[in-house]
Amino acid sequence: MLDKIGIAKRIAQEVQDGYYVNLGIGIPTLVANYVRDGIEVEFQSENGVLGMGPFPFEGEEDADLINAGKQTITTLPGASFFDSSLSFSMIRGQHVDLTILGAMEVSEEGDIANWKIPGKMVKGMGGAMDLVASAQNIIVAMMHTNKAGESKLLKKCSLPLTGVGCVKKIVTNLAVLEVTENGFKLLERAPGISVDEIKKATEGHLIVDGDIPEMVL
Amino acid sequence: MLDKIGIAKRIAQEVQDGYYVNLGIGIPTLVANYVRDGIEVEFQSENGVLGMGPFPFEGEEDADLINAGKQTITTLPGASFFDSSLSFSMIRGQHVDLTILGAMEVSEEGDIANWKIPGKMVKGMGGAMDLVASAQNIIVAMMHTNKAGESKLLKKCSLPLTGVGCVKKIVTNLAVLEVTENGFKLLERAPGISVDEIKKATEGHLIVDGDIPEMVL
Amino acid sequence: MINKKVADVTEAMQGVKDDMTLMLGGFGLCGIPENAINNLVKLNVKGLTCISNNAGVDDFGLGLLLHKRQIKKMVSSYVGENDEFERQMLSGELDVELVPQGTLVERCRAAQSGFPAFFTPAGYGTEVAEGKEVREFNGKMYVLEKAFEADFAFIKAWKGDAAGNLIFKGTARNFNPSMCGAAKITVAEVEELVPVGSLDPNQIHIPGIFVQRIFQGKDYEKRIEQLTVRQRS
Amino acid sequence: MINKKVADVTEAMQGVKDDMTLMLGGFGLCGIPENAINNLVKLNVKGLTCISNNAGVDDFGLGLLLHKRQIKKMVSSYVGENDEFERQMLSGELDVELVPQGTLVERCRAAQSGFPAFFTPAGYGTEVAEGKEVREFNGKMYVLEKAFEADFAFIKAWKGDAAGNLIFKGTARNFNPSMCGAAKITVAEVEELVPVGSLDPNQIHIPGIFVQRIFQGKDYEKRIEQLTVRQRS
Repeated sequence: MLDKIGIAKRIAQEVQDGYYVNLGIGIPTLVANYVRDGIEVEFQSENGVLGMGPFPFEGEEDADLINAGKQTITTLPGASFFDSSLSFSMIRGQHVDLTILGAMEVSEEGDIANWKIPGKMVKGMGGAMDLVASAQNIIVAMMHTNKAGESKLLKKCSLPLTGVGCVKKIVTNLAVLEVTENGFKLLERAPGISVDEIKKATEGHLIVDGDIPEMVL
Repeated sequence: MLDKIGIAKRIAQEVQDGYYVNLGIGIPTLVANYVRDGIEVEFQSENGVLGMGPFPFEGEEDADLINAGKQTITTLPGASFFDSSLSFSMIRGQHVDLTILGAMEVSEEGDIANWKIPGKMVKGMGGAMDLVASAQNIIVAMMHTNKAGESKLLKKCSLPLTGVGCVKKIVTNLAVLEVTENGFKLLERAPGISVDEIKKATEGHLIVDGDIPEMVL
Repeated sequence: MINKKVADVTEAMQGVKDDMTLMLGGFGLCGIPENAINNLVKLNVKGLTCISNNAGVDDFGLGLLLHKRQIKKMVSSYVGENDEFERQMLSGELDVELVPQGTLVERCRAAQSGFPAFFTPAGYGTEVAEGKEVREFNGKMYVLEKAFEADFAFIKAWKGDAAGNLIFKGTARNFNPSMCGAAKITVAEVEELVPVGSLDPNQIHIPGIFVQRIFQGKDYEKRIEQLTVRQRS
Repeated sequence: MINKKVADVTEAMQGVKDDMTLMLGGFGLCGIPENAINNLVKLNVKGLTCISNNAGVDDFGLGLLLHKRQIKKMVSSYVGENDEFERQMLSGELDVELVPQGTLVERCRAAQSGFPAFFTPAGYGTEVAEGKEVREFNGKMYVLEKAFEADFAFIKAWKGDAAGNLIFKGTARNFNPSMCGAAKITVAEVEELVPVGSLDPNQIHIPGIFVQRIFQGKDYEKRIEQLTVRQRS
């Protein structure tokens, strides 16, 4: 079973040379740390920066320089700042190549819910609705089940949607799955996890086609 | 009867303190020269400059610094450059206070035609359609009649329109007129011009209400 | 040069009244108009509708107005990190319109730019699209969204001049530029009011035509919401 | 940093073919991509649809392509000052779509920004609105206009770096920024290609994400269309 860092490491393998990448809050933010050497990638944050670098050294933080998670950041050579309007031009105009974000639920049709639990919790959608409605390449990073042990990979989402039919790939603590026309196609198992364990943890239709390799981190 | 400079001088009287003004090609461009001292006015040109100054001294022209008439210009302190998109945000968003432009025809309902004579001449509308559809304060600068002596102030425009119901005021070589719900209301006569002469030169409905003063330049 | 300079925040806030709709720049606590917000608290205007990406935190930014119950309605994209905001919303004390972030900024820009409405893909198939026109273009579904209408826009910039020209800094730019000119009156506060003519005309982010009042702000706290650092190795 | 630098105009133009739709920046002769245009003449590609505010003058800019009959259709706002353009249009040799200038740039920006369509007041009640949806918002009439689709955008900037970041100069900015990223491939030529990291991130007009190829342009003529001067008194 993967921990959060394991999920981030596995997703980092999906990042290709020349990609502009938008990372959501939480596990997705960790992905930046594990992108392989030798490829050129730029990170975009929807609050208005392209070319984000690592967090600043203590004492070098700048209140005017944060990411969408409100964390202090730095920039790399070639970076640029811009307003929210142009930032969403990048996103909506499909100039960002890969979006990685968290989710509360994903359906077998690629619907995603991650902003509201009616009557209980409302975070708001932030930029997520624009991202999922626009991106051609969306990877969800999440735990396979919630704290109550219930599957987060469902036939239908029970929570208010963030977007419909948009998720392409999911990396959880148990597996890597592709969203296909026929449901969740199992691509890889997490180390030490069996196909049966994944089946049990998946409420939506799971497609298991031949031998499922264990992921290599 | 006014010449082009006279028309420009009379229109300059309409320019108020604190106005942002867009000047069309031709007579309107001349208006900048006659704005009275002591008021603050900024000239916008839709190709992307606010705070235009006079033409440059010979040898100081810059190919990267022109107005919408493609003339070399200078800028004044407080000027700014911007792209065409933001330029039309100023225009369409009604941030420009006054638009002055030329016309081939104006109708008594405030329609204007100034970009095309079918089969004969096409200049294109440039920014004029955006300007007339957006501006709340439009003054037309033109000769009262065309070269054939025919009125340019009509019941209906015969040429393809640039905008409908948008012209508020017209300054010609013969008169100052306001476009009202009931037609062209005569406000002022050019020096030495009689009301009868204006009537003869005006095909559209002319409202003559009481004594019409001669304009003071 | 048309002079937009006013003496201070008090003069800048002239005309702000109960039940008005306000736009406020900033993302989280970054680039928020601190002087204007603190003055709204002082003025104690009530029944406000605030269009702002976030509502500050419990004890800073718009959170201060929430605590004093000055806000009737928030139009925002994100509630997280503000317990009082979430509490008032869930309890129904506060009316909240949640808008996708890209739609939020574009509804500001539409108001700034004279566009009444535009089609965007964000929110299609979700609660956000309920009651709105949807339409297909080139095989993809879009939602018709409308321009905002607001009485005042409160903007924070880094540098500005008396002509109203503005330059923003880093990610403190965010929503501020698109809110300029998107309300009847735009009030800009700046960290540094510089002499007219000292800003490079080529490097101005927002020309003064979009700004009605500008003043030199004071006592900026510029609080950091999530201080995140790495260790020197 | 993702490298967008190509060796020269020849490499930058790879993939340009007959019958393509091209966007070209510039207003009059100001800020036009001279290197790209001259190379289009040399390549002798035919049947082009060109989206550009103007079509140059008879012997410079896009006028060169008009003379060689390389252009099938122009999408522009203004024809004046180009006799050959007007002649070909009136004779029917050239297909011309005249678009209001503000609509022209917004149709570019819509393509850049992922908006399929927007409502604008320009052209309501005129030929321009014929066959298009019109609608009333708040008592005013608007026309529904659609985003452009183009294969290449050719852009001219003042300074740029290998990351594709661009800074424009003066009124040579005009249509260039809104065309970046509005076509499948955006090619930027710059007067000065500077080292990555030497441009202030706060002063970049167009971030490199909107640019696929960038090269150092050569031999800029930067012709002035209407030299207008005043006398020293």
